[in-house]
Amino acid sequence: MNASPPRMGLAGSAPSLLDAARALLTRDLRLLWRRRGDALQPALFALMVVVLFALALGNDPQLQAKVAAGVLWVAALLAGLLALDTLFRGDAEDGSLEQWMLAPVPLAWLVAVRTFIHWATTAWPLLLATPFLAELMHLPRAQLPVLMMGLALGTPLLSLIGAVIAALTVGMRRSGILVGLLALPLYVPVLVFGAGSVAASAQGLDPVGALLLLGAGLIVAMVLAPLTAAAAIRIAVN
Amino acid sequence: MNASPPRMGLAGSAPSLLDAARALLTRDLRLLWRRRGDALQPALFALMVVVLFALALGNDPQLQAKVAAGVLWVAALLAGLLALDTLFRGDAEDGSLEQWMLAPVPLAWLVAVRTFIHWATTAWPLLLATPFLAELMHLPRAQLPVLMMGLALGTPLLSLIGAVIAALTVGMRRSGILVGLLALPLYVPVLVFGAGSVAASAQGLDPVGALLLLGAGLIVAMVLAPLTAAAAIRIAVN
Amino acid sequence: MTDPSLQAPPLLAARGLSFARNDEPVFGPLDFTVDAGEALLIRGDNGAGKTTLLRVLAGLLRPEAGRIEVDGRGTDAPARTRALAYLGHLPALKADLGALENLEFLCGLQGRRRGQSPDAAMGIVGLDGYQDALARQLSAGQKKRLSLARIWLSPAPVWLLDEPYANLDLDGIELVNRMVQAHLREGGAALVTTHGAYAAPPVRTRELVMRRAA
Amino acid sequence: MTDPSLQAPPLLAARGLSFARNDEPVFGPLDFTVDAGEALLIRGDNGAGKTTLLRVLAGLLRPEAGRIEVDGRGTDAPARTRALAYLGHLPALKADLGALENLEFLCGLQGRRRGQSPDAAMGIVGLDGYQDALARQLSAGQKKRLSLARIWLSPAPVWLLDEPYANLDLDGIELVNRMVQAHLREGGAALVTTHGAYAAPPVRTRELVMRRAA
Amino acid sequence: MNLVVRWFHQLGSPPYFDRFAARWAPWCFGLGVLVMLWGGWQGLFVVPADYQQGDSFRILYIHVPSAWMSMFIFALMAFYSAIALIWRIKLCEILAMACAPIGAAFTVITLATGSIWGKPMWGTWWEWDPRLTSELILLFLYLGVIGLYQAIDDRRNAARAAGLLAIVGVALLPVIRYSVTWWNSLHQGQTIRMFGESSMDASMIPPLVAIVLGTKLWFLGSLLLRARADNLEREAGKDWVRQRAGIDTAAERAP
Ligand code: HEM
Ligand SMILES: Nc1ncnc2c1ncn2[C@@H]1O[C@H](COP(=O)(O)OP(=O)(O)OP(=O)(O)O)[C@@H](O)[C@H]1O
Ligand SMILES: Nc1ncnc2c1ncn2[C@@H]1O[C@H](COP(=O)(O)OP(=O)(O)OP(=O)(O)O)[C@@H](O)[C@H]1O
Ligand SMILES: [Mg+2]
Ligand SMILES: [Mg+2]
Repeated sequence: MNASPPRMGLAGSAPSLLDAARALLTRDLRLLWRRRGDALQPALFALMVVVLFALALGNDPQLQAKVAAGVLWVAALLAGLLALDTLFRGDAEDGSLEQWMLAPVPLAWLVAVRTFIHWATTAWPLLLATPFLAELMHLPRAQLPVLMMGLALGTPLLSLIGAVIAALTVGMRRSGILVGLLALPLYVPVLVFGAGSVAASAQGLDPVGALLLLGAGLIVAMVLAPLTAAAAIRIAVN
Repeated sequence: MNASPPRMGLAGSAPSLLDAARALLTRDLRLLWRRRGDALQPALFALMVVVLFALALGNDPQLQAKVAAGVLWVAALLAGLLALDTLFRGDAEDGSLEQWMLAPVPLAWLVAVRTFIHWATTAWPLLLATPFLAELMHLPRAQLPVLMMGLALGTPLLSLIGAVIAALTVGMRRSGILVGLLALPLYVPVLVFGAGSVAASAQGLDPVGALLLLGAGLIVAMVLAPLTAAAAIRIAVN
Repeated sequence: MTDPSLQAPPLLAARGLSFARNDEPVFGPLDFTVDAGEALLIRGDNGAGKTTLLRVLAGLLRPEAGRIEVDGRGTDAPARTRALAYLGHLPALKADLGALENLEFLCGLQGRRRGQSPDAAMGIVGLDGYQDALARQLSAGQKKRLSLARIWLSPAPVWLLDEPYANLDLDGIELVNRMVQAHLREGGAALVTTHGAYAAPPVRTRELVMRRAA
Repeated sequence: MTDPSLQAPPLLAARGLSFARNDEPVFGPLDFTVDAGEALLIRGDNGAGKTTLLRVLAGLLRPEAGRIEVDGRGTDAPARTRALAYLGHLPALKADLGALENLEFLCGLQGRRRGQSPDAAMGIVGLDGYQDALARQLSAGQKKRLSLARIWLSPAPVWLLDEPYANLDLDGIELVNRMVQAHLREGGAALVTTHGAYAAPPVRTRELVMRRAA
Repeated sequence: MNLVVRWFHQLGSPPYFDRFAARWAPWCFGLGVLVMLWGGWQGLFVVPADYQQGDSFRILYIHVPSAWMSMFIFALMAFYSAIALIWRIKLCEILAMACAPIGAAFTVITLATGSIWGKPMWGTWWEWDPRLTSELILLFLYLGVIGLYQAIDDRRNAARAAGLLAIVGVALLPVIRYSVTWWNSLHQGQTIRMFGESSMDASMIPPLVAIVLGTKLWFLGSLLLRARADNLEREAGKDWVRQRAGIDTAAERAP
């Protein structure tokens, strides 16, 4: 038997930041592949909202063209909101989140990686579907690039803000609609600038200002949101 | 010791249909009272959707008045959709649903009672809030009664249809958006007749036909939906 | 002591019962009977199919072949519900209701054994003083005890207990044994899965050893 | 055998550690030390606070007062993570991933003990042949074994095991004992909660008996 | 900052705070009501009618002070929450959470009086104007904070989580304040200055100052009372609470 056994850090290696990120990425991609259909759900949901609207408004292409950008933004926002529940809840329920907190890498880093993956898997299909949805709603073609730019900048911002809210509510068994209630007020500025940029371009004004504001918001959120979300998770898991 | 012990139905009484319904009602009201705020959430969510739309459409009262009925119907529908997840999922996760299946009363009866309670607690606050939301969207006052009638007939129908979908997906761990995807196509007819009745009255036509159709659908669903949902639960729990 | 099984059909019987998942057999054709006043101890390694068997008997899963008889009559799952009480891995407790409120609801659902009340049952399982504690605030063992109180209140003659001893302290294990004993004395029967790490209750006992069907 | 505790500070020590929920004390001020090569058996009735203690030690809950020292140094929760591996009531398994895939992810997250691989660990815990089975398809005991494999792979010297024996068959109980023994031999330490129904592992053991602080 | 922390620490002993709140709350209420009564009387009956709006402008004396309070209280709530999160001072958690319902009430009053005023002024109850909308969103944030606080079981964790949300939500305050300058808005621009030159008739100002002061005092009173109630609830069962409630602890323990 070993007379003076090795102590602390016994035998083995702690993972680097990149190791942990790679592990998380592999896991999430595997899960995504296992439930391929799920990745399309936000896009499909947005499609459904658009269709519902088109039906509720009756067959009036001109009216539709007027409200198209707004409806598309709201649809994207609601789809993102619904997907929010899958951000941390599954991991909280099966105890994975506890292990995240106990891992030798910063929780904020894991949160950031997870949020990025979540955004990529839910928002990209939606972005791909946008031109098609825009066509359905008779959005004037000229406005499409602005809409796409706005969504490309806005959806990661929505995901980051959403991560904070999802983290705050992760300790609750059935958060239900509460997540929406907490997230939507914070989403409003994104919506205002996002939909505003399209409206501006529709009126022949310059949409760049609103888009720049979205970009600035995104940069700030990239720094602050993971830290805040990590703090929220530490509060919520108990 | 008893030489020939009593057998089967050992000692005690099975509950009657009314007993079981009363127990379920008491339980749900207690849970509701324990989390009072939750009852308002669907109404608040509908309000949020209305706010989002109003903002996304820009400040244009005339345009808003035109789309108001559609927005309100979509908002009610989405709020009902989100609330759907709480219909059976909680009971499935903690094993209550197993006990429902093993109770000496028909599962369909329990499902019907639960769906009714769920409808009452989620839709009534929403109905109460509707006049207020309509005012926010500048809906012409004359159309309000038709809208209210439509929602009063339509929301229980939505709940019943939703119960079937919720039952089908109850076996899945994270149904997330899937519920929405399955439910929305079935919701479409309700939306078409509901929003259609308001549109008809806006054009000075008679909305009664559409409302009668909603009523007929409601009666059919009241009979068939609980049976179907019960069958779906038996399939899903395994 | 006269043996009721000589005069009457067994309380619960499985005839050639088998179950398969995705066409893979989980347990082979099983034949066993459980008489009134008798316990059946189901043993087997992890993954042997004990939980699955109990769920099939309860009617939560549909058997692949064979039949389940209660009191000598083959019955379908809904008809069996009056005769069976099932304690599974899930506690069937609402996290936001108090312990007593949970019991009251479950009694409303499953009926109640004559002469028993939820409040008294809480005392029996050693949860006196926790009447108003929310279920979410109970420890693992306390939750198990609350589930045992539900079983105790059930009017059903046959108990299906899946690992009732897990998470319980020594006092709790003793409690389960006393409960089973009292239930059998009144003419009930119990099927208990266990890993054999615990003492079996001192009652008339049969054993069923399960092995993975591979 | 030289006693390392004579030359070095204890691997894990609690000094006046207490925890309260909503200002109600759950466990009183506790003082204990665990040396390398030593196991601490935490006993107590249902609801005594064993789980809570382990979660406080792991850093999942914040103590009300007192400090936790690792290797003689008081540390905050994040710094402690390198030294601790925690097995709780929740398995931390993704239901839709295969057993091996689950282990691989957890290794990426927590690091890996030198000379061990997820595949080999599956064999050690008796899950050979279940590499590709989805976690959701495992029985209660098989899930527990998979969690044990994770602990086995962790490079952390201190194991916090909450009811590791629950749901395991006799063979599984033996497995836990062998794992703990091997870990201690390499200079690790283990804190194990149990209800005393099982044989304690044959290693140098201290005991901590908890009582509800009322 | 250290001074503030030390003060909270000193005040933070639950029995001490209980006595403090019990002593000062009535004074705050009494003084607040007096000042508000004077301001209200002046505003409603003494100040001459507006040459444009007639008498309908008088609702300003409710609208403006409550609008200011709705924002001030949110900022204060975030401030308390930040202290509570950083230094883990329980009293600050209690104070922060006591702010929320009061602030929500003031927000509702602002929205209601604004709507009532809007009908004669703009011909509509509601318009999706930046300031109106942002004030509505402030109400949602308040409701979110309250909802989150109630949804979590452990009081301390609940207060921390809700406090975090309050801190995040502070970003909304400048939007409300400057929305009239950033966007073209229906709503009146910055017209009133408490100090310095105001673009409002000078005779209208003193009653407004009085009511603003009165609402502050009133708020302080109800903050103390709410915090005291929460404090007592959390400490229920402790000896000092039983003593204060007149329960003889020794006698109860004897048998
Ligand atoms: C629902 C509708 C309304 C809402 C939500 C609302 C909200 C607000 C808010 C938040 C403030 C405080 C702004 C600050 O301190 O920077 C404010 C101030 C004020 N509001 Fe309104 N308001 C509404 C309607 C009206 C109407 C109809 C009038 C009259 C035409 C009005 C006149 C004023 C005035 C004069 C001030 C003081 C402005 C200053 O700071 O100098 N408001 N309102
Ligand atoms: N939902 C499921 N889908 C597919 N296979 C399953 C499922 N549940 C269990 N199994 C498999 O069926 C077999 C029997 O499982 P069961 O849960 O009945 O075992 P058990 O005897 O109760 O084991 P334990 O003692 O570990 O609880 C196991 O091999 C398990 O992997
Ligand atoms: N989330 C919670 N909220 C409030 N009280 C809790 C919570 N979790 C546990 N408790 C209470 O704290 C006490 C200790 O619980 P804990 O889970 O630590 O007990 P334990 O010793 O692990 O018991 P067991 O052997 O039954 O697992 C119990 O009385 C329990 O009711
Ligand atoms: Mg099992
Ligand atoms: Mg425990």
